[in-house]
Amino acid sequence: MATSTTSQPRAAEVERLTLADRVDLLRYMLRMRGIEQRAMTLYRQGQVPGSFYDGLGQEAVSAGAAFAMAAEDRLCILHRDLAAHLIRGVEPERIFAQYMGRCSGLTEGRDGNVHFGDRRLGCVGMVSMLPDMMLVAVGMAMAFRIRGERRCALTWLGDGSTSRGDCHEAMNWAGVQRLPVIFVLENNQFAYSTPTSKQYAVNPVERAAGYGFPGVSVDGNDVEAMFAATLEARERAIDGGGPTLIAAETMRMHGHAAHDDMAYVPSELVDHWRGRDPIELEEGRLVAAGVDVEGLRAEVGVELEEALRLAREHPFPAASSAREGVFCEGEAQALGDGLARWSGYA
Amino acid sequence: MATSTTSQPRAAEVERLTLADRVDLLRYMLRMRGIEQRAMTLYRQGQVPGSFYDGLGQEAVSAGAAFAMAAEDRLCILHRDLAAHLIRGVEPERIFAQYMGRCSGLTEGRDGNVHFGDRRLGCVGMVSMLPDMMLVAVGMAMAFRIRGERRCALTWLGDGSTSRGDCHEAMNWAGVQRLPVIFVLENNQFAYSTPTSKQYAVNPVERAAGYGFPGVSVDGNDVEAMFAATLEARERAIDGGGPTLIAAETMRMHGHAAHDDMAYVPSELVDHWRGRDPIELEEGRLVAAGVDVEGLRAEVGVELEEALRLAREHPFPAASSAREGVFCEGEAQALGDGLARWSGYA
Amino acid sequence: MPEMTYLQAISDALREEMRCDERVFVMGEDIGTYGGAFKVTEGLQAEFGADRVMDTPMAEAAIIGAAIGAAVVGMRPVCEMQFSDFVACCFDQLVNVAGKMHYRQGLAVPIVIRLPSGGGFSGGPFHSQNPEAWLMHAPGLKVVAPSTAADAKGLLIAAIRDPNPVCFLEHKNLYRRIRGEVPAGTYQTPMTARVAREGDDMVVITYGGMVWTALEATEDLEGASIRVLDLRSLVPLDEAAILEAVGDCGKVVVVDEANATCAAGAQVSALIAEQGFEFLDGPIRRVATPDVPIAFSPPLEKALLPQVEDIRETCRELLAY
Amino acid sequence: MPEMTYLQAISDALREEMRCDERVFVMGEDIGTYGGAFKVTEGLQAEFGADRVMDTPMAEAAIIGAAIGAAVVGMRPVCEMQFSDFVACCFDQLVNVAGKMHYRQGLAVPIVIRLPSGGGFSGGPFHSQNPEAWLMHAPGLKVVAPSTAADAKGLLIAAIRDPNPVCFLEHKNLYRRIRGEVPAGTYQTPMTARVAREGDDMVVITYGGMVWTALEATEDLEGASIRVLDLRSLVPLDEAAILEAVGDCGKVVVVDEANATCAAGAQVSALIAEQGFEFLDGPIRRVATPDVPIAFSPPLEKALLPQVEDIRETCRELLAY
Ligand SMILES: Cc1ncc(C[n+]2csc(CCOP(=O)(O)OP(=O)(O)O)c2C)c(N)n1
Ligand SMILES: Cc1ncc(C[n+]2csc(CCOP(=O)(O)OP(=O)(O)O)c2C)c(N)n1
Ligand SMILES: [Mg+2]
Ligand SMILES: [Mg+2]
Repeated sequence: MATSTTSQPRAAEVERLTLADRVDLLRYMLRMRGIEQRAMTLYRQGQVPGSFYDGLGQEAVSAGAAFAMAAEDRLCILHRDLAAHLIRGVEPERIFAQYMGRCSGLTEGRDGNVHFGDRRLGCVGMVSMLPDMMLVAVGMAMAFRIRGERRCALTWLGDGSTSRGDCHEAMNWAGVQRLPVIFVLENNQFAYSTPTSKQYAVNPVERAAGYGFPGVSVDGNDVEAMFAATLEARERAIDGGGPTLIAAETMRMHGHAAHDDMAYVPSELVDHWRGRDPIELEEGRLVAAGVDVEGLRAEVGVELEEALRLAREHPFPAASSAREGVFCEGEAQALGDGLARWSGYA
Repeated sequence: MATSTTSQPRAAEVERLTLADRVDLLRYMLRMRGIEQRAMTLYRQGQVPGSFYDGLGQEAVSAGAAFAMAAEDRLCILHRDLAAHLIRGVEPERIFAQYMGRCSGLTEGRDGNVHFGDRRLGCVGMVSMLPDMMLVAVGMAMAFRIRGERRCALTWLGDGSTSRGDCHEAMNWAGVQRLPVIFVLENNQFAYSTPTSKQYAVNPVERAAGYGFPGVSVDGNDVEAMFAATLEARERAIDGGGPTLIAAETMRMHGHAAHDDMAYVPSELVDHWRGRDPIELEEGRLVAAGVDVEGLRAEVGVELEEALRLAREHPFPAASSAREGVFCEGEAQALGDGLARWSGYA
Repeated sequence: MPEMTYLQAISDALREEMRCDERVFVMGEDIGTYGGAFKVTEGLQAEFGADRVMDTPMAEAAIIGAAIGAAVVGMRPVCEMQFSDFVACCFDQLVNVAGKMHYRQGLAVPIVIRLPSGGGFSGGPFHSQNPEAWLMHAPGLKVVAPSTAADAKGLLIAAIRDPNPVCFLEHKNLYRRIRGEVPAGTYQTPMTARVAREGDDMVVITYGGMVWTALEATEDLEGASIRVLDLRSLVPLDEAAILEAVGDCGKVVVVDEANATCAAGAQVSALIAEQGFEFLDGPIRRVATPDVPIAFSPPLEKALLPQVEDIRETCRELLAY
Repeated sequence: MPEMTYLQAISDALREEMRCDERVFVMGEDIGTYGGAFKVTEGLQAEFGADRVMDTPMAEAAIIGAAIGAAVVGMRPVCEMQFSDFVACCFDQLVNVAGKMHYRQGLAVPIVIRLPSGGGFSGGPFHSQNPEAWLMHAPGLKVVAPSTAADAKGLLIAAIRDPNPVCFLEHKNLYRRIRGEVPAGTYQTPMTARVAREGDDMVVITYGGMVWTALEATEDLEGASIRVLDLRSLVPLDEAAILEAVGDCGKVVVVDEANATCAAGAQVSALIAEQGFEFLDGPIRRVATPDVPIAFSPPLEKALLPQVEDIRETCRELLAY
């Protein structure tokens, strides 16, 4: 019976990252943080309707995992995982527009904040009910298995979401049918205000064995470790080795949403994790490798300011369109392929 | 971390059974089988509306577990567990009436076959949706913990039911709050026509550890072993030691319901288990101990024939009562106490 | 044309669609080796194999969620709920994931959920329900409920070819009781209403199992000419056909087997009260199951489910109005 | 009498009941330390402790199932769904276990489920729903939906003391917007309708958040005398009050915020069309959200949810009928 193992960034996979790949990984994390910081300001300015959720401090989890996915793979991206959208090919401008409820946003104003996914890029947008998308990922993987395709599905879930029945039904089904699916458990220590101690008695990574597949613990703030663990899981999946549960240890550095001051979080905990910032960690490595990190930051800043400037100009959707599209009138279109950024796929 | 252990009928608990207790255990198994055999005939005669489910070959699971429960404990009894109702104090006559949809049945004709429980005897009748009652048992145990009472809740579930989300939500919640609840997993090898291999990749008894409490495998056809494992779990529960998952290995010796010829079950499997009949096993022990087993059988037979004769005479409920009782009009009455048969409670 | 039962017509639709479209597959509990609790899928696994006629774990949310996932990558899943009552166990996946997907992100979810529904055989509170109203109240789900063998086949084929999630209500009490001529090959029945019997003194509007009860009840009612409108589809609802019938007849009885409050019949009645008011020659009468769980014991169940006599009595009263 | 917001009135009811009945406890996600997503339970854990103000795992089915279990052994659980939309995740426990328990076995299930519901603040498709019709269609569940602060407190106390499962719909858009005088101590508001404004030319029948929209829309409508009937309770439904209003006014507009098909408004309309037909001086008009998920972007959401102007326009048309 497979039991959980802690995988440090394993030479094997990490060495398959070129310097350019590692610069890309940093770039996507910088874009994610830059977009969310600007969006938070927009929210405070009243430009973002509803609420606003971000993934500050968790950028490595989505960046590292999504970077290991191939164009033909399929993803259900969650609300702390903006980097995954960027890696699949979603432009920052459309993300700003999405937050602001403009017609050029990914859902054309129908859904809010992070509840989106670009179907042309192989992504199914999340629903609010967590972790419902795990079952959708299982279904995609089931289709791949039935058709004998060497592809896999990946989705994220939070520590709180492990308490829901859908999490169990998904893990069990994936295990019974040995499906090519990867579950990335994003353990950011809290579910809204609820600490993991009220969510489970045993770290859920231990449960993978009870479903018949490996559970792997990874440093969720180390983007290269996330890439390595995901690539390993993906290769096992497409070779018929079945699912993997990757438990990424990280920390939610903001409140649950913009309105939440997270007074319930002990400050030592925040201080501890502030010292382990995923972007600073990767920057340190790249500076050592001679990369002009300052230049990269500036580049991303310029790019995002321009994206935001353009997005601000996009119109709101027309009220007259509100009732359109409840049903599909034409042919059902399956998901398209996303971009595969890793040089190993080139 | 607790992991699953196989408990043979442990001297400690089994020796707490007097010979009279053991005769009682056999008596309840004989009554269960006798009632279900007669009910099956009634069904074939068209006297039992709807469908009919029985627990042939599984009598030891409910008899052994229920026998270890105290009067103040609370139970949710499932559809293969008729002996548990008898042990709590339900009279055979009312069970026959229940099957036949008569007004003197436990649900007064509102619900069918085994979907009943006598609230005055501390039992909540099961709903069809499986294993929903696990959550109800968790809630009862939660109330006991909040009120600081030394009582526990027990429910059964089938192997197929382990695939449902509610099973996970119940086990997880019970583990987090260390509740005094016992889950008896009745592994009778099939869920309707579905073998366990299509239900899970790993024996669910292994999962208990992932929820932070012990999982114990027991020979479900040995009524004394069932009693021992349950008594041990109960004592742990009321001492604040938390939940236990007892996995009883057994076999469903009839089809899923009366209409099912179970052609999908390999005959070797049936033959194997026929050689391990729980009633014959206990009879063997008692004969060796000098008990007049034939006399006991005869006694039970007479008793049941009389019960059936009386039940046949009970009227059907009046059509005029069909709309009554959807809502409770008076004071809500909590569950009452059941009978505690074990001499250790006397 | 071959004659077959309502049940055989459903099996036939599945077989035909699986033969002509390899994307179509069926999944559910005990539908493979065993052929399904009602034997609707009997023989299909032998012809199409275990992947296309898949025995699933006992997990309804997973069945719907997995179907959604398979659908968005190009498959055409047809799920069976062993009884329609179990739709409560996958309600979230159905209404929140499947139902809202296309509106939110333009992604179609071509899945079919087969729902063996209805009472009349002592199934009790958990095996007799008619859940259509819950589904009708969830935007993005189509809901159909055939009453004849030919419509059962044609509507199931239409549902499978529809790019949207379609809930297919098949009434258990019609499975073997109802036979009829069913065209061979594949054809689609439109999701519109059907006149089950012509008439112009009064119209009984219903669907599913109650169509037959209504026909029997109104067969010979003091010589009155009573139309029976079989809705066939509840979402979309054929409002034009309903209003036309009201215009022709003036008197309306709406019958459904579901619990009365907020039922499909309530929607039909509200529609008429708003848009057909001027045609009405009397109150819109309803016959439905009261808001009570469906009891098990025959006399109780009979007292709850609409009977021929209940409908006849209501029609008599309205005719006399 | 102290004046307080709708939200404070709900908190007050919980506090009063927990003080006078130790069997009462509240449970839900983030309701303890954090005081709830909307701060309804703020301060309660400090006063009553972590067992009586319990932070649960994120598991809605478990919340309802555990509440049922606690209730049948003598507790009085009050559950909070973080948003009413999540009721889809515990639908099975609610309709099949809680709703049918008393009918099946005479066992009462005194639980309350608090459901923060409704839209109007860009909550999007998963945080704006009004699920009452789903619950009304499930036998054995009571459903109440207060519109004023005083009724919110009185109905919540009545719900907690009711021996049955009661779904308590609290409209998020009223939480801080609506204030009013609220009696101190404990009192019960009857589960009957309330006349929010007298009038006899026409009646607008509604409940919850739409009561205020209806009052504003009909405040000054070419001097017409328009009654506004606030249902307050949907199960039981105050049919007598509805029919009385129809008898007095003759013209009826039914308004609800939920998606139109099979909504509470459809039931009210069907009831009137059957039992109040002779009082009607015109069609029964309905105003409701179309069968569309509630969109996020302000112009879309506004186009979907009933607005003051939509109601006013409908009333104008009907007055002119
Ligand atoms: C089924 C369900 N219940 C409640 C909520 C409300 N809610 C939104 S996010 C959240 C916390 C989720 O915690 P976790 O799964 O750890 O993800 P995180 O936000 O920490 O990344 C809750 C309770 C929800 N989205 N879905
Ligand atoms: C949620 C749910 N889905 C489907 C069913 C239909 N059904 C009734 S019993 C059964 C098999 C249950 O198998 P198991 O849990 O192993 O219990 P057993 O009958 O073998 O004791 C099924 C699928 C059900 N009762 N509940
Ligand atoms: Mg978290
Ligand atoms: Mg079994």
